[in-house]
Amino acid sequence: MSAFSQLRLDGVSRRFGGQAALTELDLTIEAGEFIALLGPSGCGKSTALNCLAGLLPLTAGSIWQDERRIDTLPPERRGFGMVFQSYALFPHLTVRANIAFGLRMRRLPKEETRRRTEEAVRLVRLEDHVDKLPGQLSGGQQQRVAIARAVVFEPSLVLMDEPLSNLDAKLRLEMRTEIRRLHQSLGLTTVYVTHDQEEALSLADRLVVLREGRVQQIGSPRELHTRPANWHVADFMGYRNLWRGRVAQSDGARATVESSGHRLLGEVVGGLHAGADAVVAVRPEDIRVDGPGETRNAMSATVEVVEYQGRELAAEARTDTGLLLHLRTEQRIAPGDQVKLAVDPQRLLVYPADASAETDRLPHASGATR
Amino acid sequence: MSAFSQLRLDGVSRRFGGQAALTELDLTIEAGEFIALLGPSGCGKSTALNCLAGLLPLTAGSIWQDERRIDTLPPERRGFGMVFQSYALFPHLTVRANIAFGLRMRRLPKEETRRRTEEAVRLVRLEDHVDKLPGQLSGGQQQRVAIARAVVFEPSLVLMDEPLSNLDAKLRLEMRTEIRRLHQSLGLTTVYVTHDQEEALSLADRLVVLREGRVQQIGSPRELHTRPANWHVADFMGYRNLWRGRVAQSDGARATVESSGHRLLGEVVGGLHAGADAVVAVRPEDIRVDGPGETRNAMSATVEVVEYQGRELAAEARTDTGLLLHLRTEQRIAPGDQVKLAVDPQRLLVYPADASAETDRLPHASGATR
Amino acid sequence: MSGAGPDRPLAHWQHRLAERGVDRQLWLLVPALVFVIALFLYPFFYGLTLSFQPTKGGPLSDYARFFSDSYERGTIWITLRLALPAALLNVLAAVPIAYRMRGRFRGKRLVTTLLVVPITLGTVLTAQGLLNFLGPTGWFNRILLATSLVDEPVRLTHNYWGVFFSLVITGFPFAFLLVLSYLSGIDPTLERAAATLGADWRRRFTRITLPLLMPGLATTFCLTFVLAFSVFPSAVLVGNPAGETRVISLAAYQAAYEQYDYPYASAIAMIMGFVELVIIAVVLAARSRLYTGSTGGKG
Amino acid sequence: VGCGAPEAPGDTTGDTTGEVPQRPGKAVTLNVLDVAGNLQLTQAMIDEFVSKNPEVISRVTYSKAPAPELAGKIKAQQGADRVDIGLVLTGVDGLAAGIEQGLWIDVLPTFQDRLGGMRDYLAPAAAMQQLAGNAGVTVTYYPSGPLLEYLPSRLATPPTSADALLAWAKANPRKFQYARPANSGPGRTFLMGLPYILGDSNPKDPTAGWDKTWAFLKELGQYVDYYPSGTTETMKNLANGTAHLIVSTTGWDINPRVLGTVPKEARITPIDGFHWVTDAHYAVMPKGVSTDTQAAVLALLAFMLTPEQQAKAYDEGYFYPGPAIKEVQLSSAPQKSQDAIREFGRPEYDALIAGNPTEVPLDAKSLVAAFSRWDREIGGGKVKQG
Amino acid sequence: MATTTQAPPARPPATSPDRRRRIAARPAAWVVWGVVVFFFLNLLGVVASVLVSSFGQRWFDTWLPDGYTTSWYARAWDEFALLQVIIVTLEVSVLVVGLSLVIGVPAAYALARRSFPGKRLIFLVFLLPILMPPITYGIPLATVLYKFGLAGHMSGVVLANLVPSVPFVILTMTPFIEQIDPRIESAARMCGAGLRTVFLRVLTPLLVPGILASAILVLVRTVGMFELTFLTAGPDSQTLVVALYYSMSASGIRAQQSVDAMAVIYTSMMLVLLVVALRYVNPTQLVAQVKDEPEH
Ligand SMILES: Nc1ncnc2c1ncn2[C@@H]1O[C@H](COP(=O)(O)OP(=O)(O)OP(=O)(O)O)[C@@H](O)[C@H]1O
Ligand SMILES: Nc1ncnc2c1ncn2[C@@H]1O[C@H](COP(=O)(O)OP(=O)(O)OP(=O)(O)O)[C@@H](O)[C@H]1O
Ligand SMILES: NCCCCNCCCN
Ligand SMILES: [Mg+2]
Ligand SMILES: [Mg+2]
Repeated sequence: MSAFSQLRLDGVSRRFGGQAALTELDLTIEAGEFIALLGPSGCGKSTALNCLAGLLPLTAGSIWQDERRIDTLPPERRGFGMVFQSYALFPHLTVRANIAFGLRMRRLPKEETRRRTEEAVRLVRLEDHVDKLPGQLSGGQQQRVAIARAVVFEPSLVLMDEPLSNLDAKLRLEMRTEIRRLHQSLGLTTVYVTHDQEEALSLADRLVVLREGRVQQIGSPRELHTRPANWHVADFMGYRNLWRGRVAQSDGARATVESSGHRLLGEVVGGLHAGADAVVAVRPEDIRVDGPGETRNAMSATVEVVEYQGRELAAEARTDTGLLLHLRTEQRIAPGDQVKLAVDPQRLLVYPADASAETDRLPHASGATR
Repeated sequence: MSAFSQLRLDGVSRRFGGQAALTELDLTIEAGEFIALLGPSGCGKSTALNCLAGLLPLTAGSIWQDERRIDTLPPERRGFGMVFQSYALFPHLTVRANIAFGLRMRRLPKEETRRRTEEAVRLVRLEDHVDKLPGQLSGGQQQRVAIARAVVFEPSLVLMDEPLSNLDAKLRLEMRTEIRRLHQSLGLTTVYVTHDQEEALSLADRLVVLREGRVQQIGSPRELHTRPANWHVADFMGYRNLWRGRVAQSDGARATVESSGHRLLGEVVGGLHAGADAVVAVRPEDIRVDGPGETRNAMSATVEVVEYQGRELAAEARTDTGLLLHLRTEQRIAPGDQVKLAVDPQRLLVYPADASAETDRLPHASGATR
Repeated sequence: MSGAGPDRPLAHWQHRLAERGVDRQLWLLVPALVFVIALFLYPFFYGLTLSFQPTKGGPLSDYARFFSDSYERGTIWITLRLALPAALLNVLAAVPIAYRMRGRFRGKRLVTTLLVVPITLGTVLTAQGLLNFLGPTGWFNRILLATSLVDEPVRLTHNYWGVFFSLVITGFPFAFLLVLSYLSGIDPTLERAAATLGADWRRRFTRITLPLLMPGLATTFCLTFVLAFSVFPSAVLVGNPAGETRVISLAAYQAAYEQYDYPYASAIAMIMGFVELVIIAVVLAARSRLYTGSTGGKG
Repeated sequence: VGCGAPEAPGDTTGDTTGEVPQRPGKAVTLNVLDVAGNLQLTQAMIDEFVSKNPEVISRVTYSKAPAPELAGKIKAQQGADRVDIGLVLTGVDGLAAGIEQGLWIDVLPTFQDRLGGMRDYLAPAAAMQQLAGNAGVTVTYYPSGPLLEYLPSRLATPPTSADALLAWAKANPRKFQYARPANSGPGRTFLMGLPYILGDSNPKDPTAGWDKTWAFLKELGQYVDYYPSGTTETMKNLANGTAHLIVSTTGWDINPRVLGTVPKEARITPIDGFHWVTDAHYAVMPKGVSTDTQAAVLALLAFMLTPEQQAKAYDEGYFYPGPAIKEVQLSSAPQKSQDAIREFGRPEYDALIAGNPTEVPLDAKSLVAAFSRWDREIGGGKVKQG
Repeated sequence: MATTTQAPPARPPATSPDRRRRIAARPAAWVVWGVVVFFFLNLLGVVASVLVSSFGQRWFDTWLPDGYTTSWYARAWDEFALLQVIIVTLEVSVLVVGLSLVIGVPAAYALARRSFPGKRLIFLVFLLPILMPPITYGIPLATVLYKFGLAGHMSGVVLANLVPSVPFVILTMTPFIEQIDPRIESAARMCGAGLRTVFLRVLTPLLVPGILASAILVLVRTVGMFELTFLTAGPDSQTLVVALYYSMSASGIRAQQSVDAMAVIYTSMMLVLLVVALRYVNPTQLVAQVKDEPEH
């Protein structure tokens, strides 16, 4: 309904009984932005979205649309569109009527309702199914109805809760493009929940990473990808190789980390002084498989498992010091091969170890990877 | 319950009213195999699974477990486990009771039920949520309960309908490993529906690709990946670049295809003679961005769109002849750059054009990609 | 068995039946059917035959007697005039109240219980209470007189209204209980989805909740209507049984128990059942065109 | 109580048609069904018999039910050949219904000699016995009404003739009440008594002989607010002032005042020229009870028709006076009865009973016709008026 | 997790979601609650007037009775041997409710889930016993039951009362079952649950509100069913309603108060049954409780 120039979440929190599902979320969304909420299962993404939509009352904090406080408005007066994780299609209405629902509520002229509904149906490729009831659709078809229903009335803000999770790769890519196109051409503002980093990275202007109901990092896709703010975010963003070590040397920007025998150079994220406990994070695809001659920032290892994944191979290799590393490579390696594994210092991130139980569970160089 | 050495689907078909959802599925599953059913949304994957489970009566065909015909048995007498696409958790039971349900049905001793339930809870990382009701869980948590519930009683055959679609990448990878581990260590036979090719490729021993209710191809991951049986499967398997052309020369195994100006060499799949209509298929990641000097199997093009996707870039480039190509590269290119795009002949597949409406919608070299 | 021939095996006969909806689950109907057939159908056909064996005249003469006598025939209209509005009111009033009772709030259980409790009153207590309370010297009229709202007691008993009130008091909690329970089976997420699509509470109700509730409402209406249509003791006690509340069951009762003319009583009862059946058939026919599947709440 | 294996009810076993012995072969269990409120008067008699004759009746059970459904119940049992009700206590209505349907055993003349008390019936009780034909045995009797009842505080001088009643009702609209005759003893007594008061051509023929009565009732009806569905309601209305003048009977006059539901100071007045339309309760045996039970019931009835037992029928004025046979003095009634009658009874009743003729009520068919006509023309007439 | 945070004072507190809801729906709620309160006040008057009267010695044209007594209850208690009658009533109603659910719910399930040839006819067969007044079939039914030695004691009363109760359960339960997602059942069957177990472990808990509602309604109808009970009862198996109807409409003299007392006894007994039922199960319980709006 009312367009806006800024949407501000101010300390938004939500508890369920004793359990905090979302804690003090501060976030300012500019009109036209595409924000992705990212985080592990159960971290509070859907909760945040529901609070924004007005479906869950806040237990603390406020939400402002420009100068207007909106967290006291009921959902229908906020004029946001939403795609539910569970679809929440109206079981008694056909696909067409489900999609047209939002337009009907806005009392658009019949003709326009019809036209825009047809358009949305085409958008989600459901031309052959318009007269079916939701119960007669496949999972992916249902999800597409939910998407069409949420965007067809061109709401000022669209909230999407894992809208593509049940679609196949091809369709997901196509729908992704459509969502991005819609977002731009209709001038929507979008908040998008996904568990798929690639989706988040490719769609969003800014990413918000949550963990246990708290914001870990807000930033552009590139920032998130290359510079996760702490090792948990790194873990989530695909830095599958994580291990503990001790800082041998540090100049503030780069540090050498020692862990049972290896000394590896990497980029420091957060403050670290020599002697401190550190966590090292490396993506599988950033580990190069080099010839046995290579020594700079390298470890020798034995390939243990190789999995075929199309052009690339996913492999696991154990270093001589017992550390299990995940890697991806186009080289044809086989279990039992002796390899040198090297990492560019810019690709090896060094974080201060925090005092969490999870940190304790990370391997020291001599231990099994989780 | 009863283990078996072979499960045979013989012309299994299912219609809904007038519409065929699954047509004549023939498939023999060996004990211990991991089969993935793959295909676009609405192609009949869930239908096939439901027929196998006994939840949908067949409209034709039969299912045999060794020499025993089982398509007439009710689901509970088949002894299969199943993960539903919509979770279908028991809303009135806690997580623990949901998971223990199958064990209770088998009247296992209390102690064993408890132990195996705890184990399954740990497996899906829900230790903190065992006493919640499904309505109190996030989407991903619900999905994990569904998985645990289906495997906890170690059924002879496990059917999984997109069991990981609501999990984040990290958890999905972990669960994938767990599913594979379970499959092997418990000696399960698994039929797995997914829309995620990578998941299918990495998990399954054999893939079954469906399209509009019909089997398109059955084969190993490598076969599917490198040699899709027809251009539709190629399309689905990630060959995003598809265009039509005419065979200029062919020796049966290799062919040169001409389409408005370009002549490209590729591998023939299916029979093709010179002069025939053909469809060319290339994966985005198989297009190399070369210096302007390269000429073998190459096209010159202008970069139009570049999308950041972690280490790689996803880009779209338009050839001089107007063909829009998707590619992925690690090279830093930017919109407007002039590039040469080359494809190895082994990576360029040439299919006979079938007479479908979809074929007509493919671009000729001079046309917009779909 | 059709078995696996050399060609494509046909679907098993069980599947062919299953496709038409016939499978072993239909055995579940058997106990109830056996029960009804054994204990109801025979007695019922006995009554039906009896109605065609009048004490005098041809097989249909008791029916003819009923319809040719305006005093008797009129009971159909009298009964409908009571039962239809009462059943409608009960169902319609139950809906908004039950709708209010969703969600959670303090005291909900108490209010629910209070609303359901009148179900225990029974016709006799209700009738006695109405006579005592609404009667000319009852508290209701006393209050009206004391506050000078009227200068003569209002006649609320021994007429149409007395019976109507009694039908509401005994029928409402019944309807409420059913509607409330049916309502609790509808997934609240659906209404929330409608809210995000811009539907205010009114349209959420009319477009989503109500259609999903309709099948339940239809059933509730049928049951309340049947109860109201067979109203008997209260029509005698708080109504005017010789006049404006001479309902059809009273006519049947008098035939059976005052005139001991069982065939005629059976004929009247058959007519009574037929009228009900017509109304219910209309409602159920409408119901069968409604959506009656899962409403999400429990799945 | 299990519902699995049915324990055979006492009476279904044994011979039902043969010779009825003087005493049952072995003591029986007797199930008594009361549809007339008669047990109020006779339960003490039955109990006494059972305690004195355990070898005849070992156990007795009582059930009570409204009269109209009685016939159906007996029919159901007889249809199945399992009659377990040994004795029914009923008013004229239930008796007649059963006679018409052929439900009752003919006690007379077969067992006349076993029931010596029947020879001592009061004259009007003997007339009531005629009504029962051979099926029933009169156990209690009362002259009934019609009488008018009023509270002197509200109505100083009641009308005492039919015309005066009409005039009074006209002057005091909605203050005169009687209950729907089909549901009310006083109501039907009033209906059946009017032809005598008005001098109708044939008081026994409501269809052709009651012209004055119907005309009177119709006119009276204009001033009647509504016809309650039971006598209790008219009594309540009298007590609370909604009605000032109602129709009553001897029993309905005394007993409610004993109970306190009508003020003690209420008075009655007869209407000039009235005849008592008498009433009685009967004992009947359904066909199909065993000969042993028949024997036991006959012994019991003989016992109940002795003067000592009949004295219990005075009760608290419920069916005043109550005894069906001659020479039963109040002084031999239980003390409680004597006290109640002494306080709430009316000395004038002796004279009224002695000084006015008694009439038996209409036979069942005529009564149904009268009710039906009353319902249509008098009761139903109210609707059209508004 | 980190230490608990306290909201800084500058943060505006969340408005009470409670109030928000009320504002949104104020006029409608107002009307609804107003009507409810008015209904209750009158209902209270209706009930209280009977209750007061049943304890009243004499109550003529006044606000309250002249004096109070419990003698009406004592009389009723003795006259009808009410202890025995109440026990029988309880036994009959529990049996009828239990059996009609056991027989009716499975049939309702089949009718809700399947469409098969002849369904309409079967539906009609189940509808008729509810439509037809017991006058039509009561006497022949009782005859049949007597013939097989079933009437005359409790089994007859129970069987006769089941005739309208079973269809009643079927009719009320069908919509409830329709509401439940069939996939839940599929899931149970995939876990190895046979139909019986699906019923006991999965459907029954989900159907609790419906089962409770229809159980209560069957209970009310059974306790109040005069004809069929009377026709099939023996001397030891009369239920309260027979006594109540007798006290209300038998010929003979009966104080208004004693009818009131009987009515109060009748109602109290039903109330006890209802309250016991409600104690164990909440009719409004949402199975997917937490999908419901959270408690504020
Ligand atoms: N009950 C039904 N009535 C009518 N059509 C149905 C019914 N169930 C499924 N279909 C149709 O059958 C086709 C196959 O459905 P199915 O659920 O097997 O798809 P799927 O491959 O699992 O898709 P997805 O990946 O989207 O879940 C779809 O086109 C669907 O619309
Ligand atoms: N109604 C509720 N009662 C109690 N706890 C709840 C409730 N709803 C959610 N939670 C809990 O709050 C946490 C956050 O849930 P939320 O649905 O926001 O997760 P999510 O980030 O969307 O996860 P997913 O990716 O798995 O959908 C979870 O741990 C969940 O168990
Ligand atoms: N006057 C006898 C009253 C008997 C009550 N019958 C009740 C019928 C209810 N349908
Ligand atoms: Mg979620
Ligand atoms: Mg599916």
